[in-house]
Amino acid sequence: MQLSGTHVLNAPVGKVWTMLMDPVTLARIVPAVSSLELIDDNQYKALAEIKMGPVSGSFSGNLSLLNIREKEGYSLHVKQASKIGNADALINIALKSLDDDQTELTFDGDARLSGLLARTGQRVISGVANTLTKQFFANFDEALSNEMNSVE
Amino acid sequence: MITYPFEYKRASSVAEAVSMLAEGGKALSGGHSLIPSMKLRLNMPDALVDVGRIPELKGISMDGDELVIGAGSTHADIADSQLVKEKLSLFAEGAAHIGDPAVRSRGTIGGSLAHADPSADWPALVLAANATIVVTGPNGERSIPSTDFFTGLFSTALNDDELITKIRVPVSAGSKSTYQKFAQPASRYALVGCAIVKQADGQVSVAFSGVSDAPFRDTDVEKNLNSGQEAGPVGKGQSIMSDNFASEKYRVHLASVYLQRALEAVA
Amino acid sequence: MQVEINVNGKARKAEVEDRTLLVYFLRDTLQLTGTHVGCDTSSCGACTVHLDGVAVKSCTLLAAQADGCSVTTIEGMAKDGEMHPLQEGFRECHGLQCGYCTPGMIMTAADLLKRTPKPSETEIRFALEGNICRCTGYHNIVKAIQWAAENTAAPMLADSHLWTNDVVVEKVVETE
Amino acid sequence: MSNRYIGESIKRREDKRFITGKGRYTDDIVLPGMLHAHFVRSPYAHARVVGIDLEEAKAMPGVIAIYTGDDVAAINGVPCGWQVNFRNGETMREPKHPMLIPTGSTAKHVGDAVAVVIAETKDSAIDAAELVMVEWEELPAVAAPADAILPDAPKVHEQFPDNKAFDWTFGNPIEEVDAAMEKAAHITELEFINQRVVPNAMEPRAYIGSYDETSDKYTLYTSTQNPHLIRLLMCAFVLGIPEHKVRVVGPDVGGGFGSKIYHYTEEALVTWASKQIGQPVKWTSDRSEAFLTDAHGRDHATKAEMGFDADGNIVGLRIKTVANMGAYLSTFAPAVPTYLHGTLLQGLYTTPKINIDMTCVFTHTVAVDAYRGAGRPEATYLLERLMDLAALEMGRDPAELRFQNFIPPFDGVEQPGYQTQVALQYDSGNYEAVLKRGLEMLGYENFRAEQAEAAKTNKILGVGFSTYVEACGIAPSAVVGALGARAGLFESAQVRVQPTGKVSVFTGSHSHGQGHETTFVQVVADKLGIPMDDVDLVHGDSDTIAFGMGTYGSRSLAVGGSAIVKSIDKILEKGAKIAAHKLECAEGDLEYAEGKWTVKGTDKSIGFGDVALTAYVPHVYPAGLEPGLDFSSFYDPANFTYPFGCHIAVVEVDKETGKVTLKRMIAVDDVGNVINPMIVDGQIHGGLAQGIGQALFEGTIYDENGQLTNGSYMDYCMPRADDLPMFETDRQVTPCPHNPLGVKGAGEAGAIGSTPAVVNAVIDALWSAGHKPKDILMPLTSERVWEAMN
Repeated sequence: MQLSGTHVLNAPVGKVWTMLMDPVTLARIVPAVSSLELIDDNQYKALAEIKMGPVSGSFSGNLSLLNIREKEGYSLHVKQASKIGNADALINIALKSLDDDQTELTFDGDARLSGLLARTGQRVISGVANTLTKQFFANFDEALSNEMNSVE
Repeated sequence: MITYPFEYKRASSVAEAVSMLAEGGKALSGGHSLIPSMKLRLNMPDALVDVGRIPELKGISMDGDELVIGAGSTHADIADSQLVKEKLSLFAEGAAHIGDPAVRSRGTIGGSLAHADPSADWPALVLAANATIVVTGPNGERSIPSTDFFTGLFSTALNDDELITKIRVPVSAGSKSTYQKFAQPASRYALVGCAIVKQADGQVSVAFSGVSDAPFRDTDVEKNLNSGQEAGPVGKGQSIMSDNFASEKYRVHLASVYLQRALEAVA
Repeated sequence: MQVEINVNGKARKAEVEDRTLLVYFLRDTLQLTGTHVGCDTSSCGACTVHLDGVAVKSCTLLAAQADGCSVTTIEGMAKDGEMHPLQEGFRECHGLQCGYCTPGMIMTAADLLKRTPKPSETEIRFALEGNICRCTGYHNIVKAIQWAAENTAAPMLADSHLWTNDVVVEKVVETE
Repeated sequence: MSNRYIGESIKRREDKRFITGKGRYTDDIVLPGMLHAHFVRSPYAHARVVGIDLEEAKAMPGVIAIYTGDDVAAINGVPCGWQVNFRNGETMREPKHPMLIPTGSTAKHVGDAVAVVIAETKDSAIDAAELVMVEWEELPAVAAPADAILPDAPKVHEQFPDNKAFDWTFGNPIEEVDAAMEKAAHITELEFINQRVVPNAMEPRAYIGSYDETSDKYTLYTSTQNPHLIRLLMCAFVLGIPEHKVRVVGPDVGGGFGSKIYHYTEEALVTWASKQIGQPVKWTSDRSEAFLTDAHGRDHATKAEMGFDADGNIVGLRIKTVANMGAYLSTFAPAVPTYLHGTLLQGLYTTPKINIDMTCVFTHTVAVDAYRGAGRPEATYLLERLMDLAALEMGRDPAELRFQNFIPPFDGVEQPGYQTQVALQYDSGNYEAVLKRGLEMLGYENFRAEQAEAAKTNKILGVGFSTYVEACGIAPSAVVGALGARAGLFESAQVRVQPTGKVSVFTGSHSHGQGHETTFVQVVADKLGIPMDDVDLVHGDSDTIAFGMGTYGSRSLAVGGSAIVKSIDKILEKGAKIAAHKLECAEGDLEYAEGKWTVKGTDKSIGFGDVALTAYVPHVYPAGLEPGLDFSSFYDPANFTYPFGCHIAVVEVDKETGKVTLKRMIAVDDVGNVINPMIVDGQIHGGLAQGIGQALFEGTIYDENGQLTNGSYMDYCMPRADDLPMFETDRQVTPCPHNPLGVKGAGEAGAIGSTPAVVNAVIDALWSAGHKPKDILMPLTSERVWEAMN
């Protein structure tokens, strides 16, 4: 499953970077992850409840940050297992400061599915990818605006 | 194949169904989307509320200028209805293209809309027809315009504790309509489904299934056509699906071809 | 839960799990093994039976949903030792080979002939959209259905009671 | 001898039970105390079992036992029945396919089993299997055969780093073929994939193992095409139990198409487990598992070149193919791309020089083995695609080009059989005649004009031709033995005449849709001159039938039927002795007809029933003759049989969408003598649908991780009634000269000729509209056809 997207976030790159490095925020914005628990440097135990139409399931696995480049980006490796199948996603996230208040976030990666998900989900897989992408950015925007509001 | 265990409850009225849904679980109508996914264990509700025998959900009638279809009407009920054929042939034509005969005999319009499969046929039909989805929840009844109903992949404006009770569709004299479908050869879902309603004054509404994460009205195409222009590109701004049977590029092409075929059919 | 389903003219009561599918109620509980399971996705039609006289896929229906209804399976298609015209047609035209899809095919075809007593080839093929056969290439199945349509008076086909053990159960909507 | 039944379309005797719901398939059988098995399978194409936690699963209600690879390590893997060595003589690599993958080892395809849960109900077995926690270490995987031989390809078996099972070459020496090709005026070159398809018998595989302690005897009910072969393989190679302690029953079987020939791990496991637990154990596959675990078919990546001289005569054929074996070698797998494929590359043509270079590789996919046609469809696809493409390239008429290159007619009696460049000697053939008849049915003259008109519209037309020859009646044991078969491929039959003259026939050929209960009885009744009602056929039970090699390779009537005829001959020979004694004449004075022996030129006769009674009440009886009238025979064929035919497809292509509609499918087949035309036509129809299915609809889609992404009928496209036209069939009869019935076999023909005909038709349509693709990847989905035009 190919995952890619670009989105302009209304925040300076420093702010976006801080949020990306914060496990609480990360858990809130990464679809298919609902909680993160630090187990090692940049490695987390990840849990999720996913519900997408006919598919629902609880996933557990881990999330790790690799290739960390301060304010430039990192690679996000999410491995999730469930009864209906497993997912293994490696996503490269890159930040580009547009101006003092805007940051462009680009990601590009691939999620490998196995089990029932791979076998029976083909028909809607691109829709799922699109939906996850949209969710990711919407979550980020929401987290940002929450953050801004709390600052105000 | 067997589903996970769940509790089966049968509701005899809308009120009872809504109160049962408030305790959790999913509504079971024809079950032709829900049960297959539960058998594959992709879905595991704790309870199913069978709404299949609620008399209020049945029946097709006219109410003023609106055709009112009970949400529990099966695809076959609608395909075979003399009233639907007369007043809104689009729905009869579209319903006849869903699944296979056994699916049409059990699957319901309400169940299909609630499931909101991006490749199902009903969503494009209700969108093009400007239908209103009437739902009942703990706080009573509300009406959702079809254009607000589909919110994403398998996602709708329907809350978990609400039940679709009927679909109201405006019917206007002199309108023409069609549903043109290119079926995925294995599942027979729409790779592209294009529904068009053309009013007597020539204004068209155009909706697609199968093309994007969610069914949609193509407002750009409508704007172009309604101002006498060529249709222009289909699915602008939509995230186009791709799968083993149709890449993004091919899907968009098919959508354009099927739009043209639909326009010819209502010319 | 307890269900009571009239199967092939006989009232059958049984305790089933809530999740029991109608096809397993028929096969495992009642040992009516003529109804088959060929897929997991409601695609193949091997499990087709009649529910209150209408063809349905019994793998996509809970036994609970059939509670109080009437079900006809392939075992109920012959009456008093006399074959249903479709059963005759399938034999006459070699409409079956391994026989696995056959009960579902016959049940689907019976539904078609009730609605459309003299179907065209196209109508027959369209009606079989939900039934997969791997043996016959469908050629002789189409001919078998045409044979049944040609060799039976339309009213006979339309009124399944003349041929099957279909029992019309007054559908009672349960109140309190 | 009278002839009342042979050649008649007798309605099938087996139908009554199927149309009334009384067929009895394995999953319909319920034994007292029967338990249910469900397998825990690998979700990955390649992954190491790091650990298995059974605790939660074992605690589930209803669970009786859970076995893992460590519990069954002592059981051998399922064996391969055919050995093909490397061209340099190195022995074929035969990795063990364990019953269950033990901890520390790797699963090698999605669906490879790691544990089995046995519980009181199927539901509780499924529920508990989900709680078996397997810790996996996912490893890189390879699924496509051409990728498997790349230098950095993930290894399927560590000990075979090149992923090769074996390589093989066949035909004329490559130097001779190269030399011939160098002189060619035109070479048609085609690279293509003969894609992997799933047999998809409608009845999923099902097994019940049952052990009886008092007799120390096992019974296995199995959805199989050959009960005796399963018994042989399971006893001798897997479980190591004596054959007389095992009864294998193949009850009604819902289609096979090859996929139920093989011995599968689940068969041995339920049998073994029934003894461990002391109760019968049933396993029934669901469709999803079937996609992952049934042996698949085809899967070749090929580069083929056919050379022609300036006049259009074929001068050489050069082929390089990589064939996918899957992760393990299934029962007959090595034979399929080699001796069932390479030997058919002569086709119907006089090609003087032929060479094939074959590399058979392991991949992280389920095993590939014989699927309807097995090797012959791949050979025919290759040849017939080349012929139509060559015609397009050279501006020749495809039918004319074939006529020019056909082997001239030979009957195998007056004229000798035809010796090919690739080992086989065809028995009899008349190839021009079937193509001529096909062209007549098509109305070829008018078609080209119609096509030219259509080319101006959005609905273009194309015609595709395919003429084929196949090798059936498998097989002469000595020949296949020399080629690596580890079994004989004869057949056995017993004809038991009861004292009242009624006849029970026991055949080793299993029937699972082919109609043996009718055709075999037609033969027996005719040969004995008695009513069909007096004859019954028994098959599918190793305890009642002496031996059998099963049903595949269009062999049942040619081999199994011939064994029956041999027994009948013995019956009649002995009967004549009894009759002569009773009629007080010499045997030579008797003739047998209409169910009685008559003294020639007199009206003195004795009926078959009287002779039978005499044989069992031998009061007045020839001295020294044994009582009874019951004979067994084994028949080992002298040669393969060689059916042939011509298939023609007409398609319409929607230029805007690429959608292909099959408008006509014409098939003229010569399967030798025909016992029951209705059944033969039915076999042809079914084969056509499968061949068309491969051309237009079917094919597995593996992603780069070896995941099968279309493992259900929602995504794997099976041909349906509204995808197909009525078939137009005709027949020619060139009897087989070397078996007593003169039959050649009809089971696979339809699937062999039709695939290239359909693809050729689509290519032809596109060329008619100015597009000139050489190939479109099968299945020809709308998008692929549209791409070829844009």
